[in-house]
Amino acid sequence: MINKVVRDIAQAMAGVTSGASIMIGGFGNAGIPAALIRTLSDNDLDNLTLIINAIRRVDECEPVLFAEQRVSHVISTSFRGPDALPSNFERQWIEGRVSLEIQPQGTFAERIRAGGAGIAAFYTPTAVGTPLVEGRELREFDGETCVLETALTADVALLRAQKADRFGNLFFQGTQANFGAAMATAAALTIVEVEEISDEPLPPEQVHLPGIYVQRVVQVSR
Amino acid sequence: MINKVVRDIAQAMAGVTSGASIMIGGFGNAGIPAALIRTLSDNDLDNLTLIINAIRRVDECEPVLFAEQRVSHVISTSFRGPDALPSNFERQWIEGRVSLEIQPQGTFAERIRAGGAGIAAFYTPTAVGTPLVEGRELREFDGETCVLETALTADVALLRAQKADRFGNLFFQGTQANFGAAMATAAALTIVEVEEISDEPLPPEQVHLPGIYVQRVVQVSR
Amino acid sequence: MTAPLSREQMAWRAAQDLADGSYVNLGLGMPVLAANYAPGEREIFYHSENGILGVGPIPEPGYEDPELVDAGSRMVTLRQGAAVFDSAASFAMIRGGHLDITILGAYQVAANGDVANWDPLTPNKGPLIGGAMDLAKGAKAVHIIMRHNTKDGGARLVTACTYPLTAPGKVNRVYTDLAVLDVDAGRFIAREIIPGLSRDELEARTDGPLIFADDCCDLIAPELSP
Amino acid sequence: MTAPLSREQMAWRAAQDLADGSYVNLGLGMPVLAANYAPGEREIFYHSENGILGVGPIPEPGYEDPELVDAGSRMVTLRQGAAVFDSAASFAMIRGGHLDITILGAYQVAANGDVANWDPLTPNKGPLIGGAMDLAKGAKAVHIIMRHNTKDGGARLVTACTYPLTAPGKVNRVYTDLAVLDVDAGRFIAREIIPGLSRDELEARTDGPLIFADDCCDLIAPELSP
Repeated sequence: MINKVVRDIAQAMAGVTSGASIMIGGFGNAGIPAALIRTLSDNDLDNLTLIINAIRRVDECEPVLFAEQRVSHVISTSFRGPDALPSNFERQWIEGRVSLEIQPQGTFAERIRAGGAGIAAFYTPTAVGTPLVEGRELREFDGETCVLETALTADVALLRAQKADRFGNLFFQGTQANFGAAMATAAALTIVEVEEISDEPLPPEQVHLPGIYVQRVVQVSR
Repeated sequence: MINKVVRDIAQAMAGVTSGASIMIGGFGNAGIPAALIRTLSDNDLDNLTLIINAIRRVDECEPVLFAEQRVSHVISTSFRGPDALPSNFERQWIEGRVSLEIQPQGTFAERIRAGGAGIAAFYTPTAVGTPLVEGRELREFDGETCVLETALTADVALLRAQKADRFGNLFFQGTQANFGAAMATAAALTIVEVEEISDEPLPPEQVHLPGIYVQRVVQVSR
Repeated sequence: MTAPLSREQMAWRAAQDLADGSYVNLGLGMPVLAANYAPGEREIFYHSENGILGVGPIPEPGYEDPELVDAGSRMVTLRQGAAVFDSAASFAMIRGGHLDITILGAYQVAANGDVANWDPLTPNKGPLIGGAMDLAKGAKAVHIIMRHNTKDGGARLVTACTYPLTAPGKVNRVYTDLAVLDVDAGRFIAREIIPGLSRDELEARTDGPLIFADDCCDLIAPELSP
Repeated sequence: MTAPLSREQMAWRAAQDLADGSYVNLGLGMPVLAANYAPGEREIFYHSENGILGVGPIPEPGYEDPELVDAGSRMVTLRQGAAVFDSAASFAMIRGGHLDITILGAYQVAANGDVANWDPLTPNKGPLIGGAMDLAKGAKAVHIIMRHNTKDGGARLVTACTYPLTAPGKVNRVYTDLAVLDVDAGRFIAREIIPGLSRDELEARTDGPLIFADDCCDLIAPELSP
């Protein structure tokens, strides 16, 4: 019998170790796995690589994560916080304590999708002609210059969904799917915090992400 | 006001001309736009390129299409019919009257998806080590040899869905989505035959393919 | 001279060019205001790159859903006929050339259509790329809303961008507080100018080839409250 | 000697190796029969490459839906917890390495794990690739069901495939009408043989390095009606 529902967050995060590459879903407040993010500090992890669309969300959820220098590398698309003063993350970046790879959002999403879909690399026209592709491999297709981008995978994906069943099937509310849906496909261990565990299997029309992509589900009330 | 619903099949197929490249959805009987396929002969089109997963479905829907040599090129994944005797299509292929490009189903689907997604080309490990990649461009990523595949687009996509609204939003029943969903994104003109036109806009949870990918919808009863 | 257009008036003017039935992505800041000013009889599907096609109005108090937000992280609603999807699908839609127009803010637009809008070159502040490069590259038309000049009077319509590019050669039209200009064949073509602003002055405030359309007319926007 | 296994018995044997909780794609022909024989207490999600994860049983008469079919174009149902998606998503799942096992039919399997199953090399008949290359390449484990020999007694377990390959070096296990064999390190390793068939005879009917597992035992399947 399949049961991907785990008892608590500690069980959900078991086996996530220092040095792990961790994808984190979320856009704005939608789909941010805030409870799971907070556990990264509790568990005394360090040397982490975080792959997340807006890195400042991590600072907002768990500022101590950067304050304690638990993160060594970041892949992201949005960097600046709205505040005049730099965030914890920005300070560490300025001081050279964390390295940063910054990408267009669509390229970021597509690299993750490729990672989950067994596509090793792809050519995209986005960012060609900008400083982001300096020194990168370019190639023309049908008169359009494109840049080669490789797939992005990770050890762990953390996401948030509204509802799950014991098969790991996920139902996303509103715009919760965002980056998390692709991240779940690209990580070896996908951990999902949900508002609600459905006792009944989700009906097919409610399955936005099939359980094959999910290893653990934990209920977390906000 | 947006209204993508057209009166009849003639209006739906207006502007599809000889020499067109035409993607056709369907897998088994699910999602086969049989009424639209039949129109290809009625409209006296020729020199067509057909892009379809199982070419023999066309032979089953409209054998006259090959009998009258209206098709000059086929891109497909499944070729043989179940019968001992060759189909109309097979006879033309044997006689060298129609050219054939045959691909693994996943590569076929991914090339179409790339065509709709603005990805010019991608590297896939599928078919490496088989005769299909002879003479093709190979490249190693992380120790895995991959073959370069380019995006596939078309002038026209023909598909079938259960339900549509005036915005062109589609609801697929069962496994109707199959190749048609990606084809709709990869064609300049997407024409959909549907069982039912919904007077009300489809609710978001029923929109399997957003209307942005659909130009014309026509109701066809089987 | 009429006062330069306000933020709302620039957004209003940009909104008048959104056709009935079009699919439109509005960037953060002034662009997103345009949704308030499109003529009401037009059906427009606003795309939000975090996964909405058919963004509706801001919800009434008490009806907000924190899990339904737009690309500016504002809680929104869905219009009738809307669809929701994940980010990979959303950027496939953008990059695949399916959106009719994106309206973006910018630091600079060059006469060859280059646009720069992501790196403010502020010391100790990192870049904010987001989805702008995908939008500028992927949309069928790129419209820009920005003030005609910097705070210290420098040009933003330039011969060549000095800020890092978002996309080369993609801008079709610019809405500023002084004028509406098309970008074509290496020139800015003024289509509308605020009443009382001389062509000489517009030229002085523009750094790059500028010509005036034969039918160049007054740029007049209604009074709008912020 | 016990009679060679029937089609159903080969499928039954293959089904016994499908673990509880596994995600499995069954190819056309004998493989798809395996779904009938997996031990009932195991929860197995059968994937169909046209867009189902969680194929259920064939529907009762009167409950067929012609728009819900499996990769063999048979009308099917959905099991509880099933999901439905389009072909691009389905092959992303396959190619991305998410399926635990695919069971395929084949013309030939080589001792190095190569498999050939798509081109019968029949004159005047075209190829039928379908999804086999994606499945053979993408699944975590590739199991093959096929008769041990051709109709005229030729070997199908071979040193090197003479038919065009479906995928190189991917086969983990082969179920034939005579034996169950693992494919490892360039050899066939017999794990089970039908009672009464001598090792010499199995070797004679196999063209390729063949060894016998220390615990090689009898291959016994229940009587099954076609």
